[in-house]
Amino acid sequence: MDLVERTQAALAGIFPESAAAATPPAGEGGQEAPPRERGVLAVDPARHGCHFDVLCRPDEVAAVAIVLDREGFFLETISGVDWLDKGQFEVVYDYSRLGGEHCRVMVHALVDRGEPVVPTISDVFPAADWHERETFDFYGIHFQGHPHLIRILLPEDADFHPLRKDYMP
Amino acid sequence: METSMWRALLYLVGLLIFAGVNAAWLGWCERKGAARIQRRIGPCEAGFAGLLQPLADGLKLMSKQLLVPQGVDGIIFRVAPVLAMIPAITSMAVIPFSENIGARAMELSVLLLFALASIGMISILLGGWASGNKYAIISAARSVSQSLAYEIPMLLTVITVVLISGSINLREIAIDQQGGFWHWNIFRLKNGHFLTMWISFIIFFICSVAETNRAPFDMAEAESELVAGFMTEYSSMGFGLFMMGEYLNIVVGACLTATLFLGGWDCPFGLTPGVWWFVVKIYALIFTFIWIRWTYPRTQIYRLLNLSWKILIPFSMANLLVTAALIKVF
Amino acid sequence: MSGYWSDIVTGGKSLVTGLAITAREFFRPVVTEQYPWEVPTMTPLFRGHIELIGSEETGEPNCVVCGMCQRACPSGCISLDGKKNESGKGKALTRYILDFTKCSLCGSCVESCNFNALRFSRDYNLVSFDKDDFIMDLMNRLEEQNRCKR
Amino acid sequence: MTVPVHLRHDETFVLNLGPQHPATHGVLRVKLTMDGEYVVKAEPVLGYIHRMHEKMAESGTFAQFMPYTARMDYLHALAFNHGWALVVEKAAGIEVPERAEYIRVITVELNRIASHLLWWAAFLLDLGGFTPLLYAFDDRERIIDLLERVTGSRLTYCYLRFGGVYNDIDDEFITGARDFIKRLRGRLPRLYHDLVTHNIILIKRIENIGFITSEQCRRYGATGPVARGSGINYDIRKNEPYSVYPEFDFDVPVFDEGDSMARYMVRMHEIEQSMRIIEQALDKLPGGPVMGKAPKMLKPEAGYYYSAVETARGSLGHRLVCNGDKAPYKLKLRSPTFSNLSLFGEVAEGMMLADALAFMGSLDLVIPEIDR
Repeated sequence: MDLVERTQAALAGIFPESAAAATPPAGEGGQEAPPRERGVLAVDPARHGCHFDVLCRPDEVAAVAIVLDREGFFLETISGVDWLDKGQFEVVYDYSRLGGEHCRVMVHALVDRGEPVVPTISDVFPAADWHERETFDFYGIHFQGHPHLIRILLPEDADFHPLRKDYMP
Repeated sequence: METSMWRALLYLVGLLIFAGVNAAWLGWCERKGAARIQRRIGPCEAGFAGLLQPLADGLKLMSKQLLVPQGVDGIIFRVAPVLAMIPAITSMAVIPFSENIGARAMELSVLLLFALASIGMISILLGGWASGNKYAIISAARSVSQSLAYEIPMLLTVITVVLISGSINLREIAIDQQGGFWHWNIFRLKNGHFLTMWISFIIFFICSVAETNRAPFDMAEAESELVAGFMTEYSSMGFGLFMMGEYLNIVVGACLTATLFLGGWDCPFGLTPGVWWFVVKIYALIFTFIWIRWTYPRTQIYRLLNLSWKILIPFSMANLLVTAALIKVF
Repeated sequence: MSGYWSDIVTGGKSLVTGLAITAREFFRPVVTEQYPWEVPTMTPLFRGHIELIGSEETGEPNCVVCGMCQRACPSGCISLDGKKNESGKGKALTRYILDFTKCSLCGSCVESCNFNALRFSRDYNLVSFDKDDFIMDLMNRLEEQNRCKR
Repeated sequence: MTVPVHLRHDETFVLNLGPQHPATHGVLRVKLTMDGEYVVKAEPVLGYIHRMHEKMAESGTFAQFMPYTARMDYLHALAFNHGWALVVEKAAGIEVPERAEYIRVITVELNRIASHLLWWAAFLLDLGGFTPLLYAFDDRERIIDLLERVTGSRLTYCYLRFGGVYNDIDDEFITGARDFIKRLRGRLPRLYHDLVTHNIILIKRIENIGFITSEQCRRYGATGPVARGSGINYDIRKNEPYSVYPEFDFDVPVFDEGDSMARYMVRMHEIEQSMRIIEQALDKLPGGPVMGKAPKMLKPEAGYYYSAVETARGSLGHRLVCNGDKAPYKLKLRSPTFSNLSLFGEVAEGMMLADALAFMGSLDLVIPEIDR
């Protein structure tokens, strides 16, 4: 079983109820598609740059991270997205493999804009420590369980989150 | 009484001029030398070939404010740079420049020189300590351990020279080496001392590089780790005095090496001994100091101590034993 | 113990090699240029700040005030104004201000220009104590260049 | 050299390394808790040159962000140009002519050599050797002169365009590049290696200093020469080929030791490999246009796009989120040294100050890229 299949199987294990449904044609990972069920979606890496697009609930983020950690992935980055008109924040995790077979996985979760709380994965990947601090810094998303969630790039006395779409300097 | 008074005054003025010129223009030499090694031109704007650069630098330093930061130990902070200069100038008094030129031919001149050299280390310790700066304190601590480690092999190698010459008077050590390079301590043919003395020379030279805090052993200054080490808080001529003290220490180190190992004022071919040979030797040695500094990266403090305790001290001890044996045998 | 001796031997050799290399470099010619006395040749593509191109005959700017450069600029350092031509066709430039303090010399403005109205100047000696000196009126500059040409 | 924990004392002091410090190459600040000369805890404090490039990207068009990319990693600016061009071309489906791809590879690799040379110089400066700095600058200056011929700027290039490059290369550039490679091939062993790499002081200084295991690399997401120095064979140019890299024959230098010397050797070998790539690219350089068809105003389809390139410091990722507008809805830059530096705290623990700084130098930090 090659890596891509193995990864898909491992990820599908987290979403038992939607595992069977999550195989629409590749290349449909856009957010304009009708609201998607959470689950694993295989996308065209040549177009979107990753093999799997995993949408999950915020509380499943850590579970996905543990699975990917077991499969030998590393965390590339964490980014926040502010969907102002939907009233939601999105946290996007990018995973990749260090050497060997190549596979990229994008994991994203939507949280309510009013109360943005996502569990931390810094206990799984220490790399997430700084990336989560950065996302907190720019979006004000709280990563529950983070050991040291303070501002990283902005001055410690800043009282704004500049990448929120409603932030006006 | 009358003549000795004039003599003392003459030597005082002469030595001060010698020290001042060296302290100023060695900086120029260093910058030019470094520039040529790095294929640059170096100072070239102030005067012909930038020769007036030291004056310009001096003027600049003097026109700056002598900043004494809050919380420093005021007296020690001010005394330290002076303490860096004075021993270096004082030790020049016992250096025999030629058979007849030399302020004072003391019987114990080698001993005096090493006593004064240790004061140089104390100036770094005091300057670093008084600054109340963490970098400066680390630098002070480093400089003490470095000095301790390197004075031992240095003195051990000097003992070999003293054994051969049978004197601890620099002038007599030099006179003992007259008559061509095969009489110099480093190549001494008599009694087969050339077998060990070149090792002594190398050890002594490494130690004098370390003693003068020059790269690759500039642990106390270490600009990429400790900013400027003990000099971090010094501005204006406080800094200037430390720099001048450093150059004067180099001059003293070179004079000592030339006298102990390279026959002092002796001509290599046994022809025309004189002060000019001494000058040629010390400047060749000083150039080597500069050359080494601009060739190697800096070493690490524990590597430096390892080098001393694990390589230099065993070697110099073995050397001492062999030299003593050679003297006994022949 | 063998490491001890080989360290001393190979280490000593490497140190001597290093000294030999710096000694070799010591006697080779310098590679630096003494800037104010020697000026390096400038590449044809050198990007200075932008300037207006005047037409060959009249010396009037080629600019038709389309505003493409203004829109292309990532840092918003170009501001320009124009008025209707007397002939009623097209527009003539009346004001072209470059705020060089914001310019990042990316050249997007020159690239976006379809009317051969902008180019890079070859000034590199830009020094001033006053920030306002770098808010340049390019119309004035063009007039001055025209005067010099005459 | 590390000391066992039980040998340390209770009295510690805090040493502020930076933001103004000769060894941090910019405005990085590291809060060091020291016990004498031993580092007990190291905590990098970032953000002193933070400029919020991600917000700038959102507030302009796609093309308007191109000049800013070069301001992040000013040492390997063309790779940042390349990364941004790649992700936007991927999103908007723009084709790039073959000649432009070759020119991109040639200039990016030249820039990579320049970056490694400058790292070498700065690393030696960290270790207190000043002369190598100027030898490396001599060579680097020649690269910059070459790149200035085609790009028009010397450091912060804005050379790549969506669908091609800004300017074609000429014969003078090609002969210049060949001459330069010939020159550097001669100088690498006789000057760089003989003067520095084989020098016993340097070897003793960086060997066995700053061990990073491959597992640490994975957990912290370290890439580039840092990962390759820890035995991880990971180079995006090979593992996830982009542009025309698959057409060239080059090796990925991997060293298993994981110490600072391994990272040093990886970079020195990468210079050689980059020269090989450039030579092959110059030999195979096809004709044709350097600019393909690209719409003036880009409006990529809504969606998530990710693209990675290999810069001199590791994997640079762009996470682009589009909503069909003419501006990026969200751009996240995954800068390589941000992740590489996050290792520092864990690895530097127990080191001596000078070793910690040598280790930091071996990570090849470019602060504007960390802070973005």
